[in-house]
Amino acid sequence: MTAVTATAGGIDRARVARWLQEYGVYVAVAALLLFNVFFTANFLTLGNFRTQLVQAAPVCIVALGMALVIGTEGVDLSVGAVMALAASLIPLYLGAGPVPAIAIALVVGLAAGTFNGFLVAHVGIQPIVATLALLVGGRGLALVIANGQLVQLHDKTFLELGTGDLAGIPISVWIAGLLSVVMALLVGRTTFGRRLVAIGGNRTASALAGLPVKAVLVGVYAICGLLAAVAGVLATARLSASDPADIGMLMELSAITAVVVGGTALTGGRVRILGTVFGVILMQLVRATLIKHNLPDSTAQMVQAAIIVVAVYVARERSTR
Amino acid sequence: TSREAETTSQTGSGPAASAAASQASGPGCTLEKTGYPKVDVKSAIVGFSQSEKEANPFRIAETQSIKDEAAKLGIASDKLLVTNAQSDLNKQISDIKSMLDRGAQLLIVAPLNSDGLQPALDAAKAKKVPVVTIDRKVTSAACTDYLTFIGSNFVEQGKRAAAEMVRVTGGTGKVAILLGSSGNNVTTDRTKGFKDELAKTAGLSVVAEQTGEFDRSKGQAVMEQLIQSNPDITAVYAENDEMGIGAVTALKAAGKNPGKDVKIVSIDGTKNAVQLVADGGYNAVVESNPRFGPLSFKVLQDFADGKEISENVVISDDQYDETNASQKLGNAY
Amino acid sequence: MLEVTDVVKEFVGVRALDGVSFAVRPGEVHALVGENGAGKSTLIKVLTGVHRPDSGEVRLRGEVVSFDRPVRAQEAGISTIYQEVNLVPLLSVAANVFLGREPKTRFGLVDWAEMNRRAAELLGGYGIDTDVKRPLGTLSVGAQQMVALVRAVSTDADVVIMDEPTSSLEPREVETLFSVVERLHEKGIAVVYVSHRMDELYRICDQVTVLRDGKLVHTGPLGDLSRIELVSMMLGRSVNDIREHGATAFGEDHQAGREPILQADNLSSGVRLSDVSVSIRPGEVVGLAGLLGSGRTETARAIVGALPLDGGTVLVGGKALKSGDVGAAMAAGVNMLAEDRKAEGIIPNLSVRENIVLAALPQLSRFGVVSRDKQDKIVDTFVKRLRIKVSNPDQLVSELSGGNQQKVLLARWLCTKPKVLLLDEPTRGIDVGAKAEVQALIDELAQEGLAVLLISSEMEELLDGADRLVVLKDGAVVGELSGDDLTQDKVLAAIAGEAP
Amino acid sequence: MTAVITDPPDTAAATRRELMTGVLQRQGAAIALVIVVAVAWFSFPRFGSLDNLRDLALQSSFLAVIALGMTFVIITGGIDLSVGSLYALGGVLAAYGSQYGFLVALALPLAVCGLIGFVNGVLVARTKMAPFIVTLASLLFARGLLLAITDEGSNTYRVPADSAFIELGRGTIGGFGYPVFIALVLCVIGAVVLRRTRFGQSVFATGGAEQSALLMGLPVARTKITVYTMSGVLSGLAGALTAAYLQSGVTVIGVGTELDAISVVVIGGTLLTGGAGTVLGTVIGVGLRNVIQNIINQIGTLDSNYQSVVSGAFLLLVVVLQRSLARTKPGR
Ligand SMILES: Nc1ncnc2c1ncn2[C@@H]1O[C@H](COP(=O)(O)OP(=O)(O)OP(=O)(O)O)[C@@H](O)[C@H]1O
Ligand SMILES: Nc1ncnc2c1ncn2[C@@H]1O[C@H](COP(=O)(O)OP(=O)(O)OP(=O)(O)O)[C@@H](O)[C@H]1O
Ligand SMILES: [Mg+2]
Ligand SMILES: [Mg+2]
Repeated sequence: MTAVTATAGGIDRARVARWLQEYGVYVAVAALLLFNVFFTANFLTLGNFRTQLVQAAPVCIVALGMALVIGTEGVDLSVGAVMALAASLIPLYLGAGPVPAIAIALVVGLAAGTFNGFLVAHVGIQPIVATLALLVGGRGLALVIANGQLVQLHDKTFLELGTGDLAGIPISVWIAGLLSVVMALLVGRTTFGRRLVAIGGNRTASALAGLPVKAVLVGVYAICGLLAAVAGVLATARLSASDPADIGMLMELSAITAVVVGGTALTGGRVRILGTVFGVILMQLVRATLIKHNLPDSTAQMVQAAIIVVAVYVARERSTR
Repeated sequence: TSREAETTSQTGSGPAASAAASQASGPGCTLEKTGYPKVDVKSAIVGFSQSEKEANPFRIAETQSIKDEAAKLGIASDKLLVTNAQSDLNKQISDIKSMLDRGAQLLIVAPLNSDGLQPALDAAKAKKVPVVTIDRKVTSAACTDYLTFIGSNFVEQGKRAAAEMVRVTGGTGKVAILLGSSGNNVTTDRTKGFKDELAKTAGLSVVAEQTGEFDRSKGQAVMEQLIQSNPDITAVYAENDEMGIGAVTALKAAGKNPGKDVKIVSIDGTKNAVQLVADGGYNAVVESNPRFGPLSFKVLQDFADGKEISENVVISDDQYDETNASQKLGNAY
Repeated sequence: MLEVTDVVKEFVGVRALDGVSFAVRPGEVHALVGENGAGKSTLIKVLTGVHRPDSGEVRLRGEVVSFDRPVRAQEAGISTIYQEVNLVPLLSVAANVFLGREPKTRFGLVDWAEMNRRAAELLGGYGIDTDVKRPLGTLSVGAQQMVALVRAVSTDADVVIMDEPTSSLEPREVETLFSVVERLHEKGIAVVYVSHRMDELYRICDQVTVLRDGKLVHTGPLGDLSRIELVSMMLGRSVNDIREHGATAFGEDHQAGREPILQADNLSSGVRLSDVSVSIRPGEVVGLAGLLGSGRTETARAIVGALPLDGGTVLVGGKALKSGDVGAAMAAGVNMLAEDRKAEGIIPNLSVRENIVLAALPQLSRFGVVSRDKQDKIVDTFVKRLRIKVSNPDQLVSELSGGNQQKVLLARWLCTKPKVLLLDEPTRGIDVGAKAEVQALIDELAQEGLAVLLISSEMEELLDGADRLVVLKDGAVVGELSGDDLTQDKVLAAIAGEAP
Repeated sequence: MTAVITDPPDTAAATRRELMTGVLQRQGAAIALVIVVAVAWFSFPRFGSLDNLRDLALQSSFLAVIALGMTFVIITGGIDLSVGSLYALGGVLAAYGSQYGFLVALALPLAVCGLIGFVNGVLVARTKMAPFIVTLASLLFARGLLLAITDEGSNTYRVPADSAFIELGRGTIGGFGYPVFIALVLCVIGAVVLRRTRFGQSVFATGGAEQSALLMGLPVARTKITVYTMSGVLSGLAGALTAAYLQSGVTVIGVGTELDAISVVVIGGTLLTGGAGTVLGTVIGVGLRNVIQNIINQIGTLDSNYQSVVSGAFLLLVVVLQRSLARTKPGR
């Protein structure tokens, strides 16, 4: 009898845990929003939400690509460097107009991603190491291209990307939202997406099932590079300057954190796009809350550490014993 | 170059003159006292250890100034050794040691940090090589561990920024501080100087201080947050120009009028910031002068000539405000 | 010796054990049988502290025990060979045998020389003559299984549990294993033995416990039960129903086409394959026979392009396949069911639906977008046709039992409408019921004109199922048998090197 | 009993070949090191000078101590991103502790960093959270703690000039600093522990096949907790040595050190997936990295921005080289 009740209790707890694992990040975002509504001055203003979304947009775009890579059991440490590369190219070609400049930045991002993918898929190097090389060298290259200089940008059309609105919503937020939808469809509905997840789940089996493993991997890293370049372009437009020395600094860690906090495990085989978006929003709100309450850097870093641990603890894959 | 000439010529004449007179402080140091050999600067092997990548205007101008002055003095390019520590303290130590190995007879060092260079200084001392530290003072002993420090007084810069702040705000308002990187003593000094000076004016209070890591985009992001939660901020003190410019972008986006509704004062003197002052979107910039070339070599020459070298050689820091920004734009780096 | 009473173990959604009691006495060889998913492995994991039971007790020598980790069970004298080979591939054979109880020198350091010597001696005692310093992963699955066996019995255990130890062993190794069990029996050690192979059970076990759907169905002396009674208990069907089936579910010979659809000529790859040639006609089942490590798996992998070739060609319908390209082989209609279901077959994190349609995705999509309707239709068809037991197609494939996972994999290949199917151990580790179904299915497919290459370690299955046998030894073809030559003696003679 | 399983003669040959390529791969870094050193020796007269070698050894010793801990962590299939922060924290704590004497200066950083490492280990081993993310959190945490201790970084603790602790960082034997010998001794101990103890074997087993190790009764959780604690302690120790060497608890060190440590471990042939690796490889990796740095310095004219391009390219080169050596392995 006691045994039975114990079982029932156990199942209930398991169910709660499962539910939290699935929806934890949404709960956390909601909780943090509530906290801010009550304890943060001037939180409930349109301008504030706008700020949070605008700041989150580039991270979100990078995190989308990162989520795909993590889904294949990989990781891409070079995203920040790719952002810097993209940024360094903008001023060189802005003279020819914003479209060619952006196009070149994106092509280079795509190429950098493809290179990573090639190293991972064809040469067979561990993703961390393969992308570490570009993390170390990429920013240096960007600085070489830019001559180490920050360049102020004045092209109105280009800057519009960073400051402009469309139907009352900032353009960068539109782009991030649109890309999120595209990625969700890509993962959920396309051959490519399903293959990606299968490869992350069991690479040997996928290869034996005739899936084009290498091509898919290259594709995934290429998309990640491309998205990093998009983020680089948007961040540059928002800053109204090309700043290869600092743009995207530590972006890889922010993006990975967001993806993992959003419930995508680093072990691959699963991609949660909505979770990732909320992971980004959660971390953005955490940062905003810490700044708005004027906490010193030391406390802020320790609080962030604690939040990451708790969020990931809740979202972790459980083993049944 | 013309720019250096300008700087040198302005020493002691601009509005900054009083604060930036390169007066001797502390007992002097002489060749005799140290027992170092006399070295002819023009034919010596000179080593310059830069601390960070040349990826911002200050560092670029600083390295360039050393190189230019060496060229001007006719020092052969293979006799000027230049290293860059890439923000790695251990690397700076081995950089310095390796330049000593390679026969450097005179050293100019831009320390990455005030503390921690002792092993490198000891190595120089062992080889009787005088070390001039520039832009950042180290905590070791002058004349024994190193020859002298040439640079700005960061606390003083903070104070001057505060004085400017009082001037441009008329002595009332709420100030937000954009701090530099945590753990960096430039940040510490500029904050201390600013706060100490500001405390003398009752009408001004600091309502927020958050780190922008000396980075434009971080400064912008932090400012965006602050302006939302504290819409009554009327002034911003940024510990470098980059963060100040980031703040300008943030304020504009929030519908504020930087330079008018919200006053901005920062430290550095980069072209972009001074241009903003000239355009009226920014209130004042306290210069942190990176052109150490002429002074460094002059000090080394004086030392070789047996003259007395003071412990601190303060480089003159200029100041830009609405009255002089447009004329002095060429002077910004 | 070791007993459990009324254990219940529930996983999310499944009750794997439902009030099961089980006891094994010293010196007894106790068979634990049941269909796939009956709960045998789960029971063993409960006994050895891998899983904690939701309720119920485990007793060892009469005392209630609660192992919170496998190591506790080991310390208490329970030694286990788990179902999947559980060793460390990158470590050497010797290190694997002694992992956790390495011999030490005077200074407390691991004594490698002694360890290698003792490992070689131990393995040699069981007839395994291999370089104990080579990484375990370079051994074949069967050899690894033998190493696991040696490791398990070389500890001084009172209870030895073996979960399907023979599923990847060759006849000769099985004999070795039996002699080991015999020795344990004589020493008064209790043995729990899980297997789907009836012959084995009747040869070595005295007691039997039958599980079905997580419930205890029967326990008692094995001798009291006839095979058919035992099978009927496992399946929960009447004895008569079973009688209608034979030993295997294969039917008569097939009507094969004239021209071979698949022709593999002189395949060579390193030291593993030399000049292997195989051809299969539509509607024909060709068996690959040979001892463990004879290169059967390699042959199949070479054909499908999963093994880089040094030489040789594969023709499908007269056209040469690009070597080393699984995709190309698939496009030409050649598919392989891999022998290691877990490592090379299922994608554990995906649902049954997605596992089934994985290989056929391009056919089910337009412009790269997958059509849900077409997917559903296919999945539905195959779940019905292969009688895959799932609660719904969105269930994770990893939650299925072995047999059902195997059917999912078969479905994956069938929905690409293949011309040639290479089946590497398709019935390994699946229960009698599922096995018969798979065998019947193979028959049916051949009837429909599919060319099948069948690799199996069970002689019976090969002799009954195949129309023609190619015999391999050390990576080379040593004989081909068909028609009346398809007898066990002839196959063994071929392997032994006597002309068939 | 007749042999049931024998390696066929040609398979034995294949095994030998596999072993050879294994050796080659592991030695890939060593070969690269020899080549690089030879080139440097002949191209730059100052490279071989005793002073330069002493400095090279000293600079390498700090990273070697950190990378030693990282080697163990990576062999268990984990990763430790917190080492850079712990390194800095260790230095600050040592400098702080030095006012209370030698023992405190040494014990404080080891204890605190060890504790953070221990927490890393517990979280990784007991909650199944990914090591990457756990140690990323402690990277932040340790930095935060460091800032809290130093009053947001404005306060640099200095080691009193008369403290015996300074000797630890600055004393020399034959011109080579104490840290060099400490690092050497630790690496030798580390190598013995890894190869010749049960703990070492369970480190390999944990990384090679965790589930199997568990079922074989190895203390997997304890092994993990131990390696992360070790990594923490060693990072703290490296920090303490650095503090003794620099005579102060510098707050700005250790940024990005985790990536350095990971890359030298990987260059040394340790598999990031776990299950295989050597301490010697790591030591070689550290040597390789620092010799390259040294060469860049010897050239002297390289634009600072190019330096990181060269470092990145070099990392890539070594890894690709290693990979292609591993490729010659038959099959797979
Ligand atoms: N870790 C797990 N999580 C969820 N379900 C599980 C788990 N392990 C086993 N099951 C389920 O428990 C049931 C019993 O599985 P078990 O492995 O014990 O069967 P078995 O009798 O050993 O079968 P087989 O002959 O295929 O090995 C099955 O339905 C299986 O899907
Ligand atoms: N990774 C490897 N490295 C070197 N040799 C290997 C490797 N894997 C297998 N071999 C060898 O290749 C030969 C063929 O092995 P294979 O597994 O194909 O045999 P098989 O007949 O399919 O046996 P099984 O019954 O295990 O399926 C054997 O001698 C085996 O030892
Ligand atoms: Mg089982
Ligand atoms: Mg096989």
